[in-house]
Amino acid sequence: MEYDTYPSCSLDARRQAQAGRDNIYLPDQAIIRNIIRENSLVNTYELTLVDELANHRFSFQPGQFMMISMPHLGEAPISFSSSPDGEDGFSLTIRNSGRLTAAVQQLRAGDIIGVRGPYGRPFPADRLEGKNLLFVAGGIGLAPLRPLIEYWLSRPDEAGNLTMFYGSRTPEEFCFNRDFSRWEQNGLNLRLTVDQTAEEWDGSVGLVTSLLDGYTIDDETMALVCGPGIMIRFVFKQLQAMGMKAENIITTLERHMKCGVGICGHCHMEEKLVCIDGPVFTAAELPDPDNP
Amino acid sequence: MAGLATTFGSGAMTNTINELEEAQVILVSGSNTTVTHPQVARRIFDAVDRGAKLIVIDPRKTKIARHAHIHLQIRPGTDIPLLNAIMRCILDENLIDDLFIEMRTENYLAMCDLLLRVDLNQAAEITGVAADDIAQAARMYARAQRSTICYCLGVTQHTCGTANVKSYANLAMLTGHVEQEFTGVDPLRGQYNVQGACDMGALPGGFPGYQAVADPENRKKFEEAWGCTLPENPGLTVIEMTHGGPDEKRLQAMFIMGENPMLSDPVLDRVRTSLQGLDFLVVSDIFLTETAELADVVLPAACFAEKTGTVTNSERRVQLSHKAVDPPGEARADGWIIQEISTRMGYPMQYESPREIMEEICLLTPIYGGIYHDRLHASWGLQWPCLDRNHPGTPFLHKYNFTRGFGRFEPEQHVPPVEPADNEFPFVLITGRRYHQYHTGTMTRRSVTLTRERDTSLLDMHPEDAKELGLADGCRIRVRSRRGSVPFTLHLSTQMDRGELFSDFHFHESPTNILTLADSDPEAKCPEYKCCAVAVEVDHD
Amino acid sequence: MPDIPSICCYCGCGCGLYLHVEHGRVTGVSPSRSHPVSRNNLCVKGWHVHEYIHHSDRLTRPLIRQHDRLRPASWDDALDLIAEKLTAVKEQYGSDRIGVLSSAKCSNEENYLLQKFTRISLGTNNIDHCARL
Amino acid sequence: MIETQTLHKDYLRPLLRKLGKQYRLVGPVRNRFGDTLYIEITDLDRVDIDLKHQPQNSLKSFFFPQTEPLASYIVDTEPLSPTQLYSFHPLLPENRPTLYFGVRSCDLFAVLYMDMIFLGGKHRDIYYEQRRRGAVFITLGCNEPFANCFCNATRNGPFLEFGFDLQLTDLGPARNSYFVEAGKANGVKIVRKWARFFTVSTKEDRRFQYQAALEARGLFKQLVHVDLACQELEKGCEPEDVLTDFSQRCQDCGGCAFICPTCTCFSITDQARDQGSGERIRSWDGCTFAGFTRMAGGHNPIDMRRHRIRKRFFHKLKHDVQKHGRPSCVGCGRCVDMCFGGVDIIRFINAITEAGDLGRGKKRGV
Repeated sequence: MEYDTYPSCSLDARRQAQAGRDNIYLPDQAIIRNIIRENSLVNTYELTLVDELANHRFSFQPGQFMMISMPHLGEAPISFSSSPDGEDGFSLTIRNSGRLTAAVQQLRAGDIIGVRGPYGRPFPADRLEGKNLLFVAGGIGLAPLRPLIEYWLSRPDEAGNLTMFYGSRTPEEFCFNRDFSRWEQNGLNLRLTVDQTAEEWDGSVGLVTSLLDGYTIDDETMALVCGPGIMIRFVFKQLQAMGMKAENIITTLERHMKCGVGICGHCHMEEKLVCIDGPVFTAAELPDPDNP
Repeated sequence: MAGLATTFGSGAMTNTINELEEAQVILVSGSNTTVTHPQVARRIFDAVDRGAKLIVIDPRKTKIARHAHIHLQIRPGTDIPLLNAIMRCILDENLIDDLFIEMRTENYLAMCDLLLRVDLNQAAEITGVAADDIAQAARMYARAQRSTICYCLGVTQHTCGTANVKSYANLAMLTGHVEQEFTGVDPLRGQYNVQGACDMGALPGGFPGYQAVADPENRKKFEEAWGCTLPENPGLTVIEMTHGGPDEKRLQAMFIMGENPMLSDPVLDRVRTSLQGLDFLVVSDIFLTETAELADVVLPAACFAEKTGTVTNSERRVQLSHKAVDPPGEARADGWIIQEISTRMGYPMQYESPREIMEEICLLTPIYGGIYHDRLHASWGLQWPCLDRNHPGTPFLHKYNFTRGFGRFEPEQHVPPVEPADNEFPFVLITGRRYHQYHTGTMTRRSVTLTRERDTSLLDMHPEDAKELGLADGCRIRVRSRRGSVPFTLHLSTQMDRGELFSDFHFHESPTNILTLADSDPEAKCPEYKCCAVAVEVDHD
Repeated sequence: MPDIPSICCYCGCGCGLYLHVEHGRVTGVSPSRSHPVSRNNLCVKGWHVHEYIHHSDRLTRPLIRQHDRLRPASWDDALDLIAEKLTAVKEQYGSDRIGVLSSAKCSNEENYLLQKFTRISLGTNNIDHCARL
Repeated sequence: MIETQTLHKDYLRPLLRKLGKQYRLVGPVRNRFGDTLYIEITDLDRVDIDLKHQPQNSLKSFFFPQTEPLASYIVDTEPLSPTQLYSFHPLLPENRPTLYFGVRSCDLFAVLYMDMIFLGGKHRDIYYEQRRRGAVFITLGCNEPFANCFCNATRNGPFLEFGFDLQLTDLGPARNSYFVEAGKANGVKIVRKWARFFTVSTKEDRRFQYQAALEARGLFKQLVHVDLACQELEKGCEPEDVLTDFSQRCQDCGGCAFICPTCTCFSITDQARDQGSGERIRSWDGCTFAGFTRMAGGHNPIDMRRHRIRKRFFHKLKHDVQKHGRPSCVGCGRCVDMCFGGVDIIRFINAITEAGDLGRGKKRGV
């Protein structure tokens, strides 16, 4: 009988391996090498696949995501936050926002989580090459942009000017602030802003859109925007008002997903599926926000 | 249900659910039909689409009320003055059914006497409904040939619940809107087999088929059939059992089968003390409920899909439900458990199958006289009364005459709620169900999809009230009454009237029934769930 | 295995439905078209009625309280203990000191048996259920 | 050239008995309550095969059950090696070659749609594949459409041109036989292998078959202009009024998605069996549920009921037209009479086409 009712029943090993490889719903195991605390709600997890061969073959592109799973708690899609050039594994930056991610926060280095992927359409590297890149991020929205920043900073000859405007609620809540000085040294023009001022803060205060005012847009500029939905909407509006073409503004979306591979239907957005047609979209591809 | 029993002689729905479709006017009272009885709401929508008129009496602007032609948004607990005013209008405009009153009812003069003393303006003031709307509703209801009343626990769960029900019965009799197909008075029963549990005599005062224990004839009949002597003094009701309390200790031991009074009964603190005060508590259930956690012995029971048996729905339809799978582990059906205990206590019960039990029920219960399992095997049920094997069942009751002979008018006066809002407790709390959850959530909270849809207890409040208190949608609040306090998440809803709150009782994290009143109706012993005074404050925990 | 006709276990409408059984598990439900109430549809609760049946929280063994904790026991032990304790209360305090709550979630047959048991074996009319709640 | 044969009605049962030895049989059966359902037939002699009424379920649950375990998993709290810590073991369904007979055109077409969803993308769903592989379909054209059908408007019935292994057409009481068309190799194989039951069709049979097909087109009780509605939606029509009305009537039961033969959305949940093990379970889901799109933090990009209903109808009539070239509604009409509040696709389509007509006349949008 081919139906295996209980895990104790042993399946033919070869068939199990076969089924496992074809089976899009079952995760691989990844071991947590290191955990970096970004702020009170956000951690970055450095992961390696337990299977060495799989780990060796593993690669991803900026903008893609993984489905992570925890025992009894199901799955959630999480964007890559490390450089795609990384040798050993990848990083996921996870915010505590539900039962699954709360459980992830309890993990320690050496623990195992389930991962499957990479999934999704990445940032269009060919369209970004040689362009001036304007990154606009809010809060944990920096995470999916970080692989892109690392990627282009390490290829200075292929990239144009890199600028980033990054906003956060408070100075403590900036993610990846350990990277800021290295990025700036490598040529990133970085401007930070916070919503609420604090004592040791001497940077600007206000919404990230206010930083855009001084920036000049030309045809060679591509904008990469990620953050809370409302921020994305306002940045889009302002960039387009400043003369930027909708197809040059790129963002990455977050949706409730179950399969990650375009079957389950949860992430339908008009005729598109965020998991396979996205999560990276240009502003031109996004539907009218009033009719999601 | 006592109300209908006194006026009509039977406390069950007079019609079938399908008959609602053919009604010309449907009066829905105290029922959030779309949430609690979706199938009934479906018939109402269908009827309205076909041109029927819909009158809704409810303090909340529920979904069904939004579809009503007339929504009488009364203050909680003011059904009687409203109905008396409606009946007065009917009387004034001479829309009464003289012939019906003459032929089929009694005590009309007393009713008339009361109605003639009703002051319409005063009624409008008490109920908070404009006198014009009342008159319009009265005309609409009385002028139609086929008008049906549906009511639910919003009517009965008051200290004057029985009187409320009697008033609806009065209204139906005054206009002759009973005793026919498509018109009647339909109490909607809230649970799986609540009708059947009543029918089967799980009541302190009645043997199966509403045969009163107090009647020596009935006792004799059952004593002969069962071969024993039976107690004659009437027993205690739920609230009397669960509210025993330490000083007036009434019970030493309890056997609870598939109930969760630790979440469903009012004034939970008292329930806890009385259950903890018992020497011995047995609970048989499918999950470890809040009540089972207090038990001395917990028995694992089988759920509906794991046993065969009949259940009776709201429209008196007795249906056979089949066993589909085996119970998990060592769990056994409640029927087996009872037989085992009874045998061990010296009264052997050895039934081969539910079929055999049903045959005994048929023998002893006239209204179930012809409801044998084999008749139910190939049909979706028979509606009682079904007197013998050849009886086709009874879709609508009281044809030719009322079950009790004549329908009896029972004039009723306004009984104000026990605990009106005051300065300290300025809000009136109404409790009820949410769509995705059911009762104490024992089953629905274990269903992944239903839990995903709703897994927190919300407190509905009018946005203006929230604004005055400085509360925002979704914030954590604490609701306090004279009996205790409970945390909730605030939900702003225009369904509510100013000064009124609504919440559910599905969630053990927010045990709403800590707040509610134990005061119950003197006849039906239905607690006043729909009306208690509370205050709201921000939860700082 | 064919579909098993059953009745929805939630509200009093009493919708007729079919339970789909595969490998000893209820895997789904579908409403009956000919049923006078369900008429080919169920509400959201009815459509998910199968989801709790095989939940891991289901009680699978009798439990007896020992030293303030509920511990698994055999059926014989549990039933004997119940019979013994109820008989003791009955003899020591009288029948009317025992109360029984029946259930609107159990079948007619079970309700009938429970009231019969209460009236005969326990000798009291202290039986009620949640109709009023 | 597709071979055509006729099958005398008396021979249908003997043919099925022979085929039943080779295949698991699934067909429409009328049960003792008077409901007609597609069920697995284990004993041909004990069931009442019903080819007169529309089966109330579709074939969806045979390929994509309402709940289905995908895998079991083990969580070892004291692991011997890290790989044992959290591992999954697939629970594949059996692959049982199944003959589906008496299948209506709409239901077969829905299966073809599901094939595209589960097997047509970059990633294949092996659970679906396992159930789908080796399925043979003998369809039955509808001489008389049922109360709410409109498959002529969605262009996948009442008779099919492709997709079936064998298609039967009832030639009426006078001839008492079925006209048989073989559409695929399996169908040809059946006809060849059991040739003794079949007769080569005559010109006369062919004429009767055309007549049945022509008559059936005239017997539809519902007049629904699906193509016009699709055009209107393609042009950007947003039927606000009807959606507002629907949102006040929808009672959130999800029945429309569950009964729909082409609604394939599902949810995956991990359900604990005990502390150390559990199952990954897939179950049907519906886009009309608020929880369908709600994200972990509580934010819901589609939080208004109006938008959820819009999504459901637009998916069927607009987005799938854009993606796959045809609407994914197959016109079976099952969602029409089952809805609690009259939120049905026929009303939706009619509202759009009526408004469209109005617009064409008066140059005004919806």
